[in-house]
Amino acid sequence: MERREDNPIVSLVSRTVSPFIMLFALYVIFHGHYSPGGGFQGGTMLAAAFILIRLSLGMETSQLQFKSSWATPLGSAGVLIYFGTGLVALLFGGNFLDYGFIPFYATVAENRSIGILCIEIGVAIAVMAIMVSIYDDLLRGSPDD
Amino acid sequence: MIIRNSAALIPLILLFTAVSIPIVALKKKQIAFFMVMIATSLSVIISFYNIFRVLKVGTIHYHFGGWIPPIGIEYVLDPLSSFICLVINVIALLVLIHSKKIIEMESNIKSVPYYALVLLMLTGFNGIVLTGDFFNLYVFLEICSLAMYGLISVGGKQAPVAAFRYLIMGAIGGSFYLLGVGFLYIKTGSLNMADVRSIIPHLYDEPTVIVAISLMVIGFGIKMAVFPLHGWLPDAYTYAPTTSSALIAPTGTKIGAYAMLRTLFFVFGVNYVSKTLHITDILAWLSAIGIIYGSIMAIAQKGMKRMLAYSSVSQIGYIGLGIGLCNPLGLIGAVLHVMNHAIMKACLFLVAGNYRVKLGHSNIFKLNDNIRKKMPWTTAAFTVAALSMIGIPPTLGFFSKWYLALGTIKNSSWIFLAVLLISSLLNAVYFFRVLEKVYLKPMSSNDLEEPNMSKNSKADEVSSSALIPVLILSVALIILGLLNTIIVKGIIEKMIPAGM
Amino acid sequence: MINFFLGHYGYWFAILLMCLGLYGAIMKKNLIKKLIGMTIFQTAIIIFFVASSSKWGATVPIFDEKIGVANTAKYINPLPHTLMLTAIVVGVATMGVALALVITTYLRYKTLDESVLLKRMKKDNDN
Amino acid sequence: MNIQSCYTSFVPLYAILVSLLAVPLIIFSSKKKNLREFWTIGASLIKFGLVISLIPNALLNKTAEISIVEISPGIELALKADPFGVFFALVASGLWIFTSFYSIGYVRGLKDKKQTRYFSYFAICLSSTIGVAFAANLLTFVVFYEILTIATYPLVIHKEDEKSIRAGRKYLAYTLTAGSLLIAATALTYQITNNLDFKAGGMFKGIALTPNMALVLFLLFLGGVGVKASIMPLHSWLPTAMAAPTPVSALLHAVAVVKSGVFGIVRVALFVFGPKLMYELGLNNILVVFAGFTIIVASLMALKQDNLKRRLAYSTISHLSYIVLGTALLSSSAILGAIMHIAFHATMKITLFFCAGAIYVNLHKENISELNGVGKVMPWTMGAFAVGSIGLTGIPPVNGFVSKWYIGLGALQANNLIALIILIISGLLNAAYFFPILHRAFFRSGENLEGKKEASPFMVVPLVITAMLAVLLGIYPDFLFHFYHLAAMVVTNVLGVIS
Repeated sequence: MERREDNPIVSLVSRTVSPFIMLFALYVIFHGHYSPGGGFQGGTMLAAAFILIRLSLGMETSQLQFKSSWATPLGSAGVLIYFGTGLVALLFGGNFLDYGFIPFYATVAENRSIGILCIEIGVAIAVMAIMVSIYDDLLRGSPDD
Repeated sequence: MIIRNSAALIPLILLFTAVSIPIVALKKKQIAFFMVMIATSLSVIISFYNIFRVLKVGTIHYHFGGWIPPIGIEYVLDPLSSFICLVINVIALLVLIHSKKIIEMESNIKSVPYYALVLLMLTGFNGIVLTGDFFNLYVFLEICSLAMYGLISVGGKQAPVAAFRYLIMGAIGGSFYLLGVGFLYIKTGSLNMADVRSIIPHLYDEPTVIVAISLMVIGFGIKMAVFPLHGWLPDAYTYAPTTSSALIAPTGTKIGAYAMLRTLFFVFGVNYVSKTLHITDILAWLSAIGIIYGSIMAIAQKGMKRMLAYSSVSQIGYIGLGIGLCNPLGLIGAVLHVMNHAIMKACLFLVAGNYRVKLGHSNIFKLNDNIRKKMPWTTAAFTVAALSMIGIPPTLGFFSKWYLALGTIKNSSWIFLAVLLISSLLNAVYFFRVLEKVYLKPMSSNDLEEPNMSKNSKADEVSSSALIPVLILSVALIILGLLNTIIVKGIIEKMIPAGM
Repeated sequence: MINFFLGHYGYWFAILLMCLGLYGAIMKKNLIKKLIGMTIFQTAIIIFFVASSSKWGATVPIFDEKIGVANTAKYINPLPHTLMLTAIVVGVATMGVALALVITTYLRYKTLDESVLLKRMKKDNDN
Repeated sequence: MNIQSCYTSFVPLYAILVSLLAVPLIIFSSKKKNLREFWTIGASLIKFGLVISLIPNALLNKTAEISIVEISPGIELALKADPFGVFFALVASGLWIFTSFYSIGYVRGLKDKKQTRYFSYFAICLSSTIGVAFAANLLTFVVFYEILTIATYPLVIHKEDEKSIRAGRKYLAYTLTAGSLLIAATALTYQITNNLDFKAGGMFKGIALTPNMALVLFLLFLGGVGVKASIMPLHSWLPTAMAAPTPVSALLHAVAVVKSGVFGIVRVALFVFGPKLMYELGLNNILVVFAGFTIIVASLMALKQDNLKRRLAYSTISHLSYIVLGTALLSSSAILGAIMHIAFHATMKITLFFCAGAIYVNLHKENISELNGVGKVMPWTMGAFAVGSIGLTGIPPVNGFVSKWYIGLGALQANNLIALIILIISGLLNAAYFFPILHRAFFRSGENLEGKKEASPFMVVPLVITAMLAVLLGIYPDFLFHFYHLAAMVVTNVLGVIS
């Protein structure tokens, strides 16, 4: 099958749609803790936006948007955000992931809210990076051939 | 802070290191190894600390996020979990020390992701052991399985196929378990093991519970590679790189055994699974068949790693048999054999690795007594581990078989006793086959030139980082054998579940 | 009896899918088909969980002022859904790893047919 | 009249550790031959001294006890120097000294390559034999018994040729199977009694044991220890294992290994089951049948062997069953004779093996048909050989007569005429397979013997001493080591408990 990377309709549509997907993804992420949604769902949507660009514009162009080599460190960073939130709670006298102990606000409820938000953001970043990374790795194939 | 959180610290440290490795070691690859060393050493220290603390103050519960179970996820640190934790972490530390040189030699392994995967796998292992929540157990089971697929697939040319087959089996096993959890949840409305334990006696007559327990046992059986669900194991261990098989073989299948033990005896109750459902009987019979089958297949193998893999099938059978006997002595034997087999298998796989380093192969038929002259210490360690495998006193192998034998007699299961005895003879057959080659077969001129072996007859051992773990493991087999009562009385007898 | 069958149609569907998936994972020769079978199997379990938590006349477990907090029977149990979210993530990760393995296998052996693959592997072992 | 009493003493432990500690010394001085052999000799002398130091107390029926470490809940790795243990330890450690000297001559005479391995495994074997002797309970016994099995393997395959490797395989197949049976029997006993300590007169006292269970248990034990004691039909590893170097055959297959097996049978019969239970359940009859069969058949098979060492091996098989037979008769004189035969057969048989080895090293002759005229070239060696053969046939004044006499008396005591007849026939058969050798050596003229001389003094002196020892013990059985008193002590302990 012939590869066509410069189909104007496909590229235009995907370039137009992609930011809106991202925006919606962010909405899903930031409202995850009091309405349906959250890090996983939002992260997947975010990844979908990136993968859409990769699909339509090809690997080389899309590297400008999101470099493949960033994916793994970014995924790790996402997990570290999640982990760090738990660790802060642990350091301030709670159990691991006991957001009530995060010393941002005065009340436990507010702290819990901000804590779960941090978690959702971390999860979203990790999921996004890993989804993109899976896509890239599959596309590239095995490195030894 | 450390004291308060010690129950949860091990998986946290391992996970933290695992995810920071790809960032920290981005520029400098050597850092990865040191991070792994620090993380595993810390987890060994904490494991020791935990076990002493548990023995002093009793079971420790740790509630994640401060949520009280059955709503929140809890970690339970009791004698059983802390003991298995300790075994896993110590073995992992020793194998990883050994891995330093080996990883450098294996060309197709990138050390940074490899070490990250190793730590993820260890996170999974420790998580499975510590968790007191059925679904959390599933998550950790999948984490460690995924890491294991990765670790296996970086081996030789056939490794991805072996890993793929393991993946299919493993994923189906995990799904079976999840389905079992689903059934259990429908009936009990809880995922917390202690909570389920308190509810389940009222539901003993429910078919749903019986279905749940069967599905869970099948799931664990696949992870544990109990006969006839062992199909994935020989290929996976054979084609995996040496370090991976040395990490996975001693610990990976034990995790399945642990989960089985925990679920059957500590959640469903001893009398229920043995007297009412007879699941333990089935397990014992399958294990007995597996013991004989594994030993016979091991005799038929050419490569040392494949031989060891089949021997793993047989040794898992011992653990399954010990669980299936369903009496205190059998349990002692099974738990002691978990430790014993972990030490022996790690030692044997590391020796196979050392041979590969020097010879470029570990084909039994190509071995000759040159290798003993060149690598006297490695070969001596192999001998000790082999003797332990056969069950010669005073090595640990003898004593775990001793307890298992006592257990079979207690149940008057003479066939199992015969199986135990016959299998140790079969073990002797395939290990003395190797020992004979290594000690007695003179080097003939048409033997292949050994690539990494110096030509003179002087000793040419592997480097000390590859040798010391092997020696520690083999010496441990003898010392722990003589001191097994301390472990049995001090720890294992405390983990015998109620009603046994 | 009829009610029993019709009333549990979600479960029957899950069981059907499960059998289908298991058949695919075990019997199919092509590795990709095996993988598809495995994924169907996992999906069946997800459906099973979701079906188990379904409830007529109840709504999503998000606080609704019309229903109130005390009337818990009007909410669906959120736990199975949350669990399945994790299970989906696990499934995706498994599939990612599996696809990577399949691709590597294909690049090395130029086939995805299991019987051919085994033959070629055997040849490698003999060498 | 005799009260058994115990005291804690580290001497039995030291006796085991001495030769074990010698092993690293032997290995690290592998380059310096004299130093290496100094360690061997030193260890053997110290060990012998330690064992001798236990005799006075053993004669007063005071047992030295030491428990080292608990190896299974309720069961300790414990040592106990009771009279019977001291008796066996005395035999093993005493003959180790001679064997050490002899080995030096033998391996040097053959310019053997792997001498270090040889001496170190030898030391390990001795440690485990002493461990078997002093084992205070069945599990300790099993531990040392299995170590002995494994430590002997490298000695059996010492020559590393096809034949000895095959012999090694056969040896392992037999002994490891036996080890498994022994473990099973031990585990079974533990389940029944909850206690594994050897007790003079039996450990099943006061415990209901169904006859079937007792029979199964006894057969398991018999399979376990019977292989090393080479009771027919479990004997065939022993002649094959004669592929080993002669000192190994001498010490291990005439003294340590097979004697551990026989020692095990006596322990099982008298200290596990006890004479009373054996008699009540008729278990001793099983032993009598096996032993009688073995005595006769092994002697007949010895007749047709041409290889000297193989003939000696069959003779060993037959004589081991004397001990079993004596034990099985369960009368006081028979047990006394049986126990004494452990020591006396050892002295005689080791002499014979030493002679065979000396002939092999000196003249490179292995077969009896080649031995014409050897007596004239090697008078000391063949003289000692004559003493040994006369003793085994049971002619005074050599010690073999004494033990046979007591066993015969015991047969009469037990009203067992068949046993007596077996003894008489086997005496004749012994004469039939030993005396032709002497006839060839002394009364026929040999070829190609010009210029040959007696073997090296390292070899001749030990064998002459053991031969003299055999005579001295025949004239005065209590000579130096109180063999008679120790054996009598065992008998009173074992049978005294009954009355």
